[in-house]
Amino acid sequence: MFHITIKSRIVFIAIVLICPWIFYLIPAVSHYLDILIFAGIYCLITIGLSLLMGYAGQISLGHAAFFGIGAYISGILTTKYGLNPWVCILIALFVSGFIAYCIGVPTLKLHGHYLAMGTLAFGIITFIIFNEEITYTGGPDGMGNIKELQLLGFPIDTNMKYYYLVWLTVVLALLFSVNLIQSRVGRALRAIHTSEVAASSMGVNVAGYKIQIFVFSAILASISGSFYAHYIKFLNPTSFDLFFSIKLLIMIVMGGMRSIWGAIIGAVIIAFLSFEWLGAFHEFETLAYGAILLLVTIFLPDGLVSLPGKFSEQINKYLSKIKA
Amino acid sequence: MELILSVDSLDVIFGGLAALKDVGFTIQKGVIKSLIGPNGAGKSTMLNVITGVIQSTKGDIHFYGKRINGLAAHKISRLGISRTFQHVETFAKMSVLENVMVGCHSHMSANLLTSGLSLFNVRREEDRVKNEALALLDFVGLLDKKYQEASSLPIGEQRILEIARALATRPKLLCLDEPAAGLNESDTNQFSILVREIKKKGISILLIEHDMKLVMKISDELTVLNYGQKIAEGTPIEIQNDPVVHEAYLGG
Amino acid sequence: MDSAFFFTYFLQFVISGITIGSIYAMVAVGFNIIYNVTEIINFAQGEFVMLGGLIMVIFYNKLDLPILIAFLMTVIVVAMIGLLIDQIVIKSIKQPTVLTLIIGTIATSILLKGAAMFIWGKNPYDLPAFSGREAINFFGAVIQPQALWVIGILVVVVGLLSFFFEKSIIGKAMRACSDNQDAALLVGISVKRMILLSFALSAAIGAVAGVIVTPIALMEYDRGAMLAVKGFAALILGGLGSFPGAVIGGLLLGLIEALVAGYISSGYKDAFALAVLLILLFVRPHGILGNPTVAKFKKF
Amino acid sequence: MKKISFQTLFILALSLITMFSVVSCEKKTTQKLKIGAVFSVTGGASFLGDPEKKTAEMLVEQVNKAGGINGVQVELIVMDTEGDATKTNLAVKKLMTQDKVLAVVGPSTSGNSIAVIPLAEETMTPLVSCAASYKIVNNPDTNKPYKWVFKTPQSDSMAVEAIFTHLQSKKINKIAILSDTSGFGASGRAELQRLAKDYNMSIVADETYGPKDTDMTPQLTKIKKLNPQAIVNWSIGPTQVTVVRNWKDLKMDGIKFYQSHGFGSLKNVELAAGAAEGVYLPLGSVAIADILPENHPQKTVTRQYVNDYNAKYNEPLSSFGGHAHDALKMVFAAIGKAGADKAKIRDELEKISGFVGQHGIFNMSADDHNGLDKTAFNMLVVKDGKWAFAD
Repeated sequence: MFHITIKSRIVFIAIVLICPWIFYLIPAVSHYLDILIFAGIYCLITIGLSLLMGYAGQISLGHAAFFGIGAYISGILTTKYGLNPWVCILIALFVSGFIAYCIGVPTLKLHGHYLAMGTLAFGIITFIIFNEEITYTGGPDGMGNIKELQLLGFPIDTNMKYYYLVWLTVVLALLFSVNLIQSRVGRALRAIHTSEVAASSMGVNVAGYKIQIFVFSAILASISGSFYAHYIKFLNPTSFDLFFSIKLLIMIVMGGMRSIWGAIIGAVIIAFLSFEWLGAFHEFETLAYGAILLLVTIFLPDGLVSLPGKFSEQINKYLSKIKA
Repeated sequence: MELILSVDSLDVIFGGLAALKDVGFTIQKGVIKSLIGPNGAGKSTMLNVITGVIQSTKGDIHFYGKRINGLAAHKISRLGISRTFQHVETFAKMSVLENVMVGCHSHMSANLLTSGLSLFNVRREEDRVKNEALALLDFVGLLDKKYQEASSLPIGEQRILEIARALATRPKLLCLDEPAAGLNESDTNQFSILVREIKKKGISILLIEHDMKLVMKISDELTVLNYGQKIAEGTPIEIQNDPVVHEAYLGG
Repeated sequence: MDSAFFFTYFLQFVISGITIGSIYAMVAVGFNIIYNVTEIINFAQGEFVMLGGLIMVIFYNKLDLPILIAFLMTVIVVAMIGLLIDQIVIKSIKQPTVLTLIIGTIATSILLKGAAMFIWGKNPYDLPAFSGREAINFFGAVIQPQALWVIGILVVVVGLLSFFFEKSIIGKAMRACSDNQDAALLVGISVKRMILLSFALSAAIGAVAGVIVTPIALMEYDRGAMLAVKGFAALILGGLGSFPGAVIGGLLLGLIEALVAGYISSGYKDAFALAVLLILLFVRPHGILGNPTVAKFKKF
Repeated sequence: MKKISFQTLFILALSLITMFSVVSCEKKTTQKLKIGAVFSVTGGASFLGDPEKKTAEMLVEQVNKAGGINGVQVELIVMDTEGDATKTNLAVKKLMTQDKVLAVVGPSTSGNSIAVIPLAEETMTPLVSCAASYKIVNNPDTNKPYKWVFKTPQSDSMAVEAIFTHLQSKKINKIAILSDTSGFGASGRAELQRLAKDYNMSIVADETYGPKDTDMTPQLTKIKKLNPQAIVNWSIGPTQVTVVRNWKDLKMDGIKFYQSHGFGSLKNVELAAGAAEGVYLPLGSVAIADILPENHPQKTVTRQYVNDYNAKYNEPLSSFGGHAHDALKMVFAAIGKAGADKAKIRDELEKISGFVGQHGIFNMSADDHNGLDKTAFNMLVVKDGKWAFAD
């Protein structure tokens, strides 16, 4: 599962390129493009989280904070100070990375449930700051009037353009991560996941790698936040609360923790579930969401990404039965 | 003979209890040194202190003249001390090959950025390390299982894999923590051949083992611990004839 | 301002902090019971509190049962729900890693919340205070009688639990399960039954918390998540697995919130409390009374 | 045996998704007037969205039973935003671009409404928000309303002005503010701070609490220490009941207690278990249909709505439902005059005057896309567990 072939990368890129046109051509589902943009924004966070949690084995219940920091820095600096959005994305990325470093050094020394609580506390504190610093963030009412992105003088003003901006970034992040997993660093991360003692005895700087990957995932979340801000053009704190952190966790687990594809499948499926399909249940929506989540945890503990394997296993069993 | 490791009057205290008390010994280059003693004598603690997993309370450990007390485990590993574990700690969900490649970590240079971008020299380095790991797997006899998940190997082979992984760090001193536990007789024989092969490469070995037959067969020197203290030191024959050692093992 | 006044206000903040803290402590104690047997953090713990309050509303307000019977019925019903959760959810999770269990229990909590919204609607409900609403004067500060009930019941519950786990055979058996499941099996303890029991017990304690807190703060379908987060924070602050730790953690959290709200900034009170928690964890990575080796070797 | 690869499954899933959605979106053949509605039916702001949704569905049922608008049936497409900005954005975008509705009613909260202003402006679809903030109908760049956006609730500033006017009549000028940290509390707090100067109010304490907090004694104790003449509390949900109880427990009766219009359900008075006695609050007419004098212009409208609602849903009416009532009725009226043309509907909405709604009498204009003034609020006091006009 760790080996991601060249072929599958090409197929993925092809799907990313073609997908919007399918939806574009069918009017009944043309709004799926909008959902896919948000799904892509989530993918950027979950790819980083997948490296952190699935590969390095460090739980984080606070990544909504980095998403929020990216979004608010982009939002505030462009609207209140009129800076170039791309410069703001860079600033946001550095600030998020720096905060992740400062928080990560002490927090990543914690283990298990203590680490979960540490990151959770960081997430909630950040949320409270977004909520309280009304002069900058607009408080619970939020801030609007965020301008759209421009690339080389061309405004990114349609869904289609934004889709390609977001998803091509996802592709880059994915390729980067895939390379990473199959390298010295990736092996070190997975080694840390199984045994920190053994990894450090093999010369792996355990604390150093934990921080590095934490910072990297925070940077991805920050970029994602900036994209979110410029797409939705409005920010309020509830988009970055504890429940969003949990939603990210759900995406990772539902998609499949031990594979980077799982992060992408999880983000896309959860986006479609919560923005589109579950709406059909009306007041049963919360119930249905809980039920689906529970069923996946029980029957697909390795996430949706393990489904094709199980599927083909069953078919093979069936086929061999017929032959016999 | 060149002195590579010296332990001087080392104390390790856990919550008021002394696990090691005033222990000292040395290891020369190219020597197989065994650390023996009854259960709870402090052998594993000794090994954990040398490899940086546990911190000592007092005393010195010098490796090639450099004091290594208090250094982080990964730094000690980079200085050239590598180890295996009493309870196997292979990286369960990684392939046998990848396990050994983790061992090569210290003599690689790719970092998060260059790895992610998969630069040319990263890929070249990756190829080099892969060949090195394959050679090591060939050396220990696990080459045909290179793509299996480590956890799928029987325990004996996992112990061998740990040795290969430790060798991949290019150690000057290899610490083996009960490497023959759970091996049958023919495995044990193969293991002793392997240890001699490693010795031939000029790597010193610090061995903790309960199988006395094996210890006496392959060791050059022995140090005996009891209740955290050194009670005897010498060649296998000297130790076998030492009344104090007999007392410790039999007299309780 | 003269010192008598100062004292009165300080006392009022402390009383308020202890009241809030006792509720957090009750939730933390519930977390601990399951954790001590199974090493699972059951994130649906907050929903037990919510269910306790709302089911009591049915038995007491709607069916007009006598208060003690309604109370007992509520505790029994919620304990049954706890049993069901173990039987249906926890047992059927095939690869019980810490993360799948976290998600599993979060999913359960979402389910319970959804069901409660369907049954009780979105409005808050009230229960009458056990001994009236007339506030008691205490050195110039005031206490609601119900707050005394909360504190008293917390003391009784923690006392009983400590006795149960230290002295009774079943309690000892339950603890043995967490120390070493294989060994527990060897000496003939039914680990499965102990786990079942732990879920029932912790659900029951959640229900008690729900019943006693509703007269103070009302109860509605989506209160559970907040209580779970605060209870979890109290638990970690005090140290996983320790009952005195859970109580200390809960009270400390409540006191910090009340004092910060009173003297510094009410908007940042939760942030302050969590910052204190974080700083404490940096210094003591296993909480105030937690076991350091356990904290270190838990993996995901 | 060839294994089924990841890609095959991905493509399979993709085509399934597409098919599922094509099937689920069957084409409507009959021509209907489509109106969109986005409310926070669940989530933190469900106290707004739930009655609004019920009201909207009831009104559409009524108008269709009566033969529709100019003989054409109305189709209402309701979407739940859960109070989430992202979800609101997607829902409104879908309504405006894909379902091509004539107008959108909602969202329920100020934050969500501000979030979708750009969508209404881009797609040129009238949006009648059910949220209070004046920012919804005030473009900071031009200081005029956004072209396509209207709102029906009284601005928070009107509630604040009603309270401050009442305070002045009681010769009170030293007040303390309490609010929760939700959007509702925060915008009320902002208005209280902003308007205090105009009414010569000095704010001696400004305290907040979380929307799920269980005890506000510390905040109240701090206020007690500063000894103001009155407390103005702005919150929603169970906390506004708890805070009144704490006020009573601390024996702070000497300090007058003002609640926001969010307290405007007798259910809250009941939950306060006697503690709410003597609490003042501003309310729209709909909440007090029973005690309005017979000659009050809103008497008939409010009474009919309250009766219909109670009959249909068998639960007490929340005054927030009235915002959806006013919004939808105005949209109906505009469509009645303009037909199925979005631009004309917008023009008709802007021309509305003398429209008797649940929360006041609306007079829209190019400069005012709300159309209410502070007379839309009545000052009330809780007396014997019921509303009474405050003197």
